[in-house]
Amino acid sequence: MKLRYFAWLRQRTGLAEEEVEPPPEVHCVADLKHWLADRHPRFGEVLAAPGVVRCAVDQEYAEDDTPLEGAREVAFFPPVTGG
Amino acid sequence: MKLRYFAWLRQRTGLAEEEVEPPPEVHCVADLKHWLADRHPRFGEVLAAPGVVRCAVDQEYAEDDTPLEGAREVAFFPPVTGG
Amino acid sequence: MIRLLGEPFDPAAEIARFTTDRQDVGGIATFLGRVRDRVGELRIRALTLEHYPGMTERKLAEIEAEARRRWPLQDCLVIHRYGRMEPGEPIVLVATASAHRAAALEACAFLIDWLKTKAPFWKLEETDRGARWVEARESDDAAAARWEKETAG
Amino acid sequence: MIRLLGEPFDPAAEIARFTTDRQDVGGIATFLGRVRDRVGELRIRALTLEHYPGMTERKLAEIEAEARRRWPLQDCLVIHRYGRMEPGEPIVLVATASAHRAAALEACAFLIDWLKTKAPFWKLEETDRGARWVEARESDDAAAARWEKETAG
Repeated sequence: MKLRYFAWLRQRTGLAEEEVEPPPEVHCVADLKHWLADRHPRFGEVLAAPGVVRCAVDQEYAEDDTPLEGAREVAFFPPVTGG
Repeated sequence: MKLRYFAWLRQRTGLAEEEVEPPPEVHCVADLKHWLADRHPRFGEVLAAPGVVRCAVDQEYAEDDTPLEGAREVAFFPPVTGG
Repeated sequence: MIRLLGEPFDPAAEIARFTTDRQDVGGIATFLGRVRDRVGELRIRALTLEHYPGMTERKLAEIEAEARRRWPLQDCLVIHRYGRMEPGEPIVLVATASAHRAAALEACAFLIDWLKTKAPFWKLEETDRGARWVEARESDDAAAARWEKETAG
Repeated sequence: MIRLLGEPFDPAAEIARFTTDRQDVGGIATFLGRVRDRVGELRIRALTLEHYPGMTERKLAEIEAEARRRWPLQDCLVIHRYGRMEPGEPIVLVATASAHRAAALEACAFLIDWLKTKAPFWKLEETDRGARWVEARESDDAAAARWEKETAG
């Protein structure tokens, strides 16, 4: 699974993307966040704050309960500020 | 007093403007319309239809009860369709 | 700024000039009204806009002043044609600039809605079946009325 | 039509090209977002827009399709920059064309509201006091939510 990080979340992980193989107990976005908190402690710090970390699974916006089965690409980023 | 007619009301009177001296009993816009109905019968025909003839007194939109005292210019026209 | 023109104008050139030099503008909204070549099944050959010289300039200035009173506009432009125009020709251009987009967008919609219902212009269409004066539309009154409730405030 | 650009573009030239040849267009609305030189008291030296390649194009296309589904648009253009820009430079241009003005104006406002809240862009401001990521504004969510109720319908 490819993970991508954008904006200041990229600065928290220190990388724009990485390939990972999460353990079998990672079923949904919330599980993945929990697993990533150990991997990237500075990313983990902000995961608990509501509305700060948004997620997309295979380039569609996702929620904590979005399943990850078959997902190839998961991205984490702050709320968007384009336009 | 100068009278001005616009759009198809101009075609009804057959003139774009005229100078008139209404009799002393013409106090307001409604009085003037009544007096003009005799002067321009084809204009008079449409005066009764509600919302068809609009009026401006000295270049401000006016209603039937708008007084004409001191008015120098009165205009009649259909509802506006610009923009 | 208000311009009432008897000759064609180039809307893209006007937009290009509008607030070009300013760096404090965050949003620019524009609306351009053009002569259409048909209305329903009817082909339009030309459109002639008659107006009320004197009162027109006054009303356009009032409408611009009202927009500037309601929204924090950094600049505002209204160009309105009169006379005879052919399909594709510009009739009216409204442009508004503000630090934030909501003010620019709302003021632009307000200006065109009020121009349609408060400025003394009348449209004569030349069609395949002769000339006819365009009738006022209720939808235009409704659009203008959206902004009416705020006038008293 | 959607264009995602890493280089500057000329909004006036884009507007000049937009639907120029069509005679059935009655109204064209545009919105241009530009980099401002200050936010409150803070001077802005530059703005860098990061985006999510792949997802951005997808979301922009979805947003355009939604606008065309909701309003009878004759044409629709969205140009969005990414990368580094200086004050005065265009960030985003939206243009909509329709036979009638209400459709063009509403679709234009809708497009910019949804772009602001649904397209994966992030703004980094370089200020006199260092660089900072722009935070999402509640007013943008509220503006986008205006159009949300119609999605189900």
